Amino acid sequence: MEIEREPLTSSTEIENHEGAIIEDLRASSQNPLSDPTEWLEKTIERNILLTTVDAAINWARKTSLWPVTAFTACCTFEFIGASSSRFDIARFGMEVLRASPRQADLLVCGGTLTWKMAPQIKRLYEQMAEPKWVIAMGACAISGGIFHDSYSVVPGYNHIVPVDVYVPGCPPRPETLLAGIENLRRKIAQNSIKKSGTKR
Amino acid sequence: MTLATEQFILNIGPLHPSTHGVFRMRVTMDGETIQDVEPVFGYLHRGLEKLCESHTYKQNIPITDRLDYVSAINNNWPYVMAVEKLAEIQVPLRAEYLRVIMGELQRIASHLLAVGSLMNDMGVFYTAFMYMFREREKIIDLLEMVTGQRLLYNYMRFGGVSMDFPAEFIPALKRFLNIMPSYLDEYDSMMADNEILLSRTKGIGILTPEMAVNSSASGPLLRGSGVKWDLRKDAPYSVYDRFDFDIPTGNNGDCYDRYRVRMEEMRQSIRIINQAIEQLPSGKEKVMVPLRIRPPKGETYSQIEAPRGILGCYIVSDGSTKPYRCHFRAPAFINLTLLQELLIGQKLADAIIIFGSIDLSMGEVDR
Amino acid sequence: MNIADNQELSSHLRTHFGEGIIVHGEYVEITIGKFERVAKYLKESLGYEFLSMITAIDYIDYFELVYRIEAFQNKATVQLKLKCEKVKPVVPSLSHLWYGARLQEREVYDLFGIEFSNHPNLKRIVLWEGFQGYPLRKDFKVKSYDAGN
Amino acid sequence: MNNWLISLDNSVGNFWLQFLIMAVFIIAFVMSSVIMFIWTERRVIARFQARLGPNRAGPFGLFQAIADTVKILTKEDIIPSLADRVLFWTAPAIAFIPTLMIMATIPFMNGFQMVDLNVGVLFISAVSAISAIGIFLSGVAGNNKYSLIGAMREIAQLISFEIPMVLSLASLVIACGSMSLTQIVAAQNVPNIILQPLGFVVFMVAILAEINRTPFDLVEADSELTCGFNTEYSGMKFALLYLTEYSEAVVGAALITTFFLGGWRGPFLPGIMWFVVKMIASFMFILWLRSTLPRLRIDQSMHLAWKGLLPLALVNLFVIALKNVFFPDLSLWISVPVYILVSVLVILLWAGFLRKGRKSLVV
Repeated sequence: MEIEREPLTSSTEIENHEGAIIEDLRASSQNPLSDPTEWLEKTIERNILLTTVDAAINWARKTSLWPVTAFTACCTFEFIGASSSRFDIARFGMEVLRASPRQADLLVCGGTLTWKMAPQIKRLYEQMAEPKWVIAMGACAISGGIFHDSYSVVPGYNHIVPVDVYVPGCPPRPETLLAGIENLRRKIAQNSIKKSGTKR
Repeated sequence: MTLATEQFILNIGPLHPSTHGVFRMRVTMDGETIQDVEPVFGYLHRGLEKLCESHTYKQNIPITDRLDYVSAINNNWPYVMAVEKLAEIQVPLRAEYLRVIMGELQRIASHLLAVGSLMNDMGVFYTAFMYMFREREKIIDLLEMVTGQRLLYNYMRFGGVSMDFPAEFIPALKRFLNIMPSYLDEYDSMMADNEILLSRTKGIGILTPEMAVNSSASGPLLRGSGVKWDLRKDAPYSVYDRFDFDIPTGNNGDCYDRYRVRMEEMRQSIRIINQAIEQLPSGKEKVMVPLRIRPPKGETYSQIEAPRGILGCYIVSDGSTKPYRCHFRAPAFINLTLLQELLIGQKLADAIIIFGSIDLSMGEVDR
Repeated sequence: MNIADNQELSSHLRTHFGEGIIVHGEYVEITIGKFERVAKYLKESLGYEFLSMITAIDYIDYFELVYRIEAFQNKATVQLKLKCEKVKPVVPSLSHLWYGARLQEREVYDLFGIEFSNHPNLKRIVLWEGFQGYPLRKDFKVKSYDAGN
Repeated sequence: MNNWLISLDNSVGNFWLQFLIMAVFIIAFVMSSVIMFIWTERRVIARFQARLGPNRAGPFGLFQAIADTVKILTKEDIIPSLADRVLFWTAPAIAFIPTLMIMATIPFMNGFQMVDLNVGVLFISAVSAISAIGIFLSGVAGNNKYSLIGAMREIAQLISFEIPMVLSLASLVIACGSMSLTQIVAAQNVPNIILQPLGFVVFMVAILAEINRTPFDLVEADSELTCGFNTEYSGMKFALLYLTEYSEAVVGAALITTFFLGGWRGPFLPGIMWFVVKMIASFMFILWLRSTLPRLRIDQSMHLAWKGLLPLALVNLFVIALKNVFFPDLSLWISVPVYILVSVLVILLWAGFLRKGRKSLVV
């Protein structure tokens, strides 16, 4: 199907168009989305045939998690601290920082999310290829932190994208982030390709 | 003859690997050269100044930490100095020295990050960045020894600082100050005469001194173009007039000079800290001040030389426990007025380098 | 020509521009009519070439703009004040004198709603186009914490 | 083992058998060396940056590359709605197949080679251009502005570095009289890097630009163009492009070994072992450059190609031709030091000229 897109030329036209997108996203996402829980009920009716295949694919997905970073504020430098020489997340195979969301499968979002930034994060999440997970890093990402009551701040990323793992702290220490990643890896290990289409 | 090429609009968007945060430039390009730049701010606008109006004076200190989160201690300084000037609080001498030492340590860490990410934009695949971050981790260990935090310290209070140095801090600081100059020489030898780095930064993004002053740039951007203006020397606050150090300035204001100014400033900061350690007086590290301080009615402005430029804080108080108005003069925000002036006519690859050499942190730009 | 303190400066300005200039402590208050000419005089002949800061305050019945301009040679700074009414605030823009005033004036317009006449591109800088109201005004109530304290 | 292969050669039926065996060997060789190179790259670059590379997936992180491939293959395969569908499908294939075709002509051991083309050099330089076109198409097909810029840079860089590469190979062909790779390897009882240092420098820089490795990785410049040409690819097609990036590095390393480091010839070890050792050595050199050098701008890299490498390649060609015509039987002890001296002199002279023209390099 062909999307006809009228050419937006003048910058005021573009800004009004973007302002409208921000306004209706703000109106539509007042309450948080539910966290994905499909990996919970899967532990009950395991399909014997697929256990080894599940284990193999989950091991592969777990060991090579490629993050795309959606960082806005201070947590950027704690994630960079975590991926630098001292707390090296490359040991877990996460060091390939793919700047393009198509190839990434983990969205690490940290820092204060403002309403003007929300449509960008939503589009980034939708561009990512399917088995994808989200880590909300830092107090601002979980609930808006000390800026939660400001007029332009989204109280938490889960209003915009379903979040898998919350990493507390403002900013969280690199060790906390590594613990969060370890939790995510345990969560991935319980996925099954039988119902691999996650109900987002 | 010129080819009839069609221009196209490219979004160097909020989530770009080298925009140092969420900053968006709507760039109209003709092939690789940039015809027009339209910066879009506000992706990290947390309404910080409105927030300051609804919190008491002491609650605002952690909020100022989040302003320029790369050098968090320097953000508290102007806010705390302004309230002290309003409420006439006398800061003990030892507290001033503690503030100078921590402020200068934070300046080295911030410059390390600025130069490291400039190397990243140039394509050195994270190697220079990792080595600079290794040094920054050493400084963060020192700061954590005093404040217990890694990035946002909430260190300064009205009338002094929150915690004195623990016993093992000064020896650790001395060890760090001995090895740091050798690391800086190592970076210089690796990068300063690297042929590709020279050809990528020399003569690119030239900023004339008149234009720099006229567009109220400050910090390494201003000193890179040869204007010798540093608040620590020209309008000395706290105890800076007791140290002798010199102000590095570039001569033709291109990206290479800004790189040299930042490297040189790190060496000067080491000199300052060494002198501060020798002259460190004994005494209390802070004066007891009531928790819900009520400064008298009035307004003050105080400013310091933050790593990115002149960071000022303008407070209006109406005698209540909450500031009536609290405005921060953010150097990175004002340095960005030069964006069109510097980027138009450059190639895309150069624009990324020039943008990296301006060195901004978005918390300060959008407040 | 270095003018040490405000008293001397304001008397010097008064001789040039008549009585539209009052001094409050460190601040020199100027009426809107004479503001542009005083600013141009300060920049050209008195050598104040570094515009350090522009900000505004909402004193319930009027807006007040604060300018802080510095001269590098003689290390002198002047802090100007300018009152404008709440209903239709229009203030002369200084962006043709100092290039650095552009973004700061746009920010004051965005957060206070104070118009700047003949500013190159006066539009919202930090908030998005569809945002109703001007946040830093005292009458802009934010639901949670204003009710709280 | 190889004489058994040679004995098979004569009868027609056995030709197809030998062809099949070699095809399987080449694909296995390329795939396994790509997997090994991915692991080596991530570990060695981590070592350069004073940190540990991946070490959680198996002993020393050996299964990291396997985990990467399995994960990419099981990911969702997105085709952007405005992308050019047919081109989007075929571009990665066009980019990958030429690298296998080049490997077909490279002699791994004495007689152990897919096909001994007597126009080997010509074939290689022709086919290497096709993979660049594949990368260009993948950049254009994705309908993404960043990949479009990456694609344009790829073509500009390919054209400007093709001629110095071919000229440096031409001087090789003159030196050993035939274009077939087995003859070139046979003629190298002294590796060509010593006989023709200037040719080696030109060829090395040109190969770096062909396989888009630093300092010429403008196509996939992740600080400017997010991911360059493979921004829009995901899943299986991205796996192919990721494979192309590394198989080009394998092919580049293989070409350097066969032309300049003496191919599979070496004192004690069997031929194939020498070939692999030399290939890894040249790949390490490429990794060393990747983690330490910044990136050139596109006009600087083209300026280097036309004004820097081309004259050096011509001088190299001239000197080799001169040596072959006037004193063909000059003993090595004289010709090698003289030629090294001449090439060092020419490089310094030319670099000085380019540096003096620094303004031209910058503008």
